Amino acid sequence: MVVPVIRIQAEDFDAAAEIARLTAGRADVGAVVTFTGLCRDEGGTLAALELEHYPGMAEEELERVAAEALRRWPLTGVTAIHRYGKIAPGGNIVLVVTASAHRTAAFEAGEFLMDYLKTRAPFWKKEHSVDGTSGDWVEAKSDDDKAAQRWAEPRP
Amino acid sequence: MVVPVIRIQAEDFDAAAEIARLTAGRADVGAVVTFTGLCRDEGGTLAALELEHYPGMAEEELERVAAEALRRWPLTGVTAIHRYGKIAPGGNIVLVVTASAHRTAAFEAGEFLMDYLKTRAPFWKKEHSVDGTSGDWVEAKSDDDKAAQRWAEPRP
Amino acid sequence: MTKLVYFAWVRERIGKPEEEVELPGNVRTVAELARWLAGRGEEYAYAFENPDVVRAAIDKKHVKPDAPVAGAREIAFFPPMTGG
Amino acid sequence: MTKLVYFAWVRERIGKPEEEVELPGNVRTVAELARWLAGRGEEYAYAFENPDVVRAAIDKKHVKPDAPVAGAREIAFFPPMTGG
Repeated sequence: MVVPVIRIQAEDFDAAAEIARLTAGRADVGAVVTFTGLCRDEGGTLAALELEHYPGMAEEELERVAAEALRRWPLTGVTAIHRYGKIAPGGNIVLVVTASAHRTAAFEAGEFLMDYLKTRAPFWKKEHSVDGTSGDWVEAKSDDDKAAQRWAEPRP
Repeated sequence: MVVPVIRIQAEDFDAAAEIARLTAGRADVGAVVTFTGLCRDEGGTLAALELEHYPGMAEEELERVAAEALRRWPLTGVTAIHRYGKIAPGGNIVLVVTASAHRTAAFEAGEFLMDYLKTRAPFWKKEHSVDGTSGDWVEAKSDDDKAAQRWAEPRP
Repeated sequence: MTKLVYFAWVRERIGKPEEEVELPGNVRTVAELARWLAGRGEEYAYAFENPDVVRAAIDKKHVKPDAPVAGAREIAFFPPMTGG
Repeated sequence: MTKLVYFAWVRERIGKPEEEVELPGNVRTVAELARWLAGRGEEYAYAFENPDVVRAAIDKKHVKPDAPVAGAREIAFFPPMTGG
């Protein structure tokens, strides 16, 4: 049975350590996909993103998303780590790692996790500008909803 | 201009170092996808894979595949590293890293690179069995051809 | 008493992260709760000025506007999520 | 003289990784070259027993069976690739 690794944390994460966690001491993993989401500076205007989250629900929602990925793809491991608090441009925000015997499952599950996480995990981003003003809350993108919707039908 | 990082090497690679190479000191990268292909033990029967390659052409072909990915997606960086020689179960074989402002480009380009690399990069795997026999050459999968064919039409 | 929690600009507009309320008997669904809250003052009216945009969760699970609030321990209101 | 290079089981069957050959004038394409090689001995016949399976590259670029060999410096024959 695969137990997802789910963490909500202020600290940074290390993609290599998380890959190692899913592969060390075993030889049935043929493919590992990582997705790292980083804070962009939006052409130099952004000083930091502030990530607010719903404690408790954030973990639960990532658990649900990971469980759904395990139900849909033959994964040997799945990891989802999301940071909260103030994150400067260039800093890490989110890490998803999927491991499987085969590459298609690892890729598809990684995309699924990110699409679902974007529209379901209770996190909100506030922009702090370089001019010192505390800017607006980032608006949800309809593209993200569309991306999530393509997984609405169960896949083989 | 993005210069792809292409390496054909016997030594192992470090995914975290390659992620850092595409992200360090810049704040325009929003998404990094890595794919790591590993040697499986095939249920305990495999002692090692031996990777043969066509020196010179292997680099050139990875350069061509990376250039094609850069043409199709707005990437800020692309890396392809393929090992050769004897690789034990659990060991790394191939690493692809794609970086972009947006996650869809990073994911799609990563899948594209792996699909193309599988069917175009001149590498061949020979199986060495645990019973000491030097086994067969791995046969190409028609699934891999199909996976590569889905990129035949230019994508936006 | 039911615990209400608010996040992001819903929290900022209402001016507090959480509160305990006694739900009136005629508030049966999440949508009715949002409407009732909107009538409690201008900060609430502001938070729910576009009720279709505000999302809700009951006991840390996403729910639709027609979800019943009966038995809920904690009801959350927040904007569409922008994590990841 | 043209350099021929072989990989994987094509190399193993022919028994050498490379050789220099003088191409006859009637060998114009990669497919004709494969057919000509297959007639050079049983190790070559074995390597090219199923010519549709063997892939080719000229000067380190993939080519189709109908690619002309004129001007080629290095022609490679190998099985379908299994890297990645």
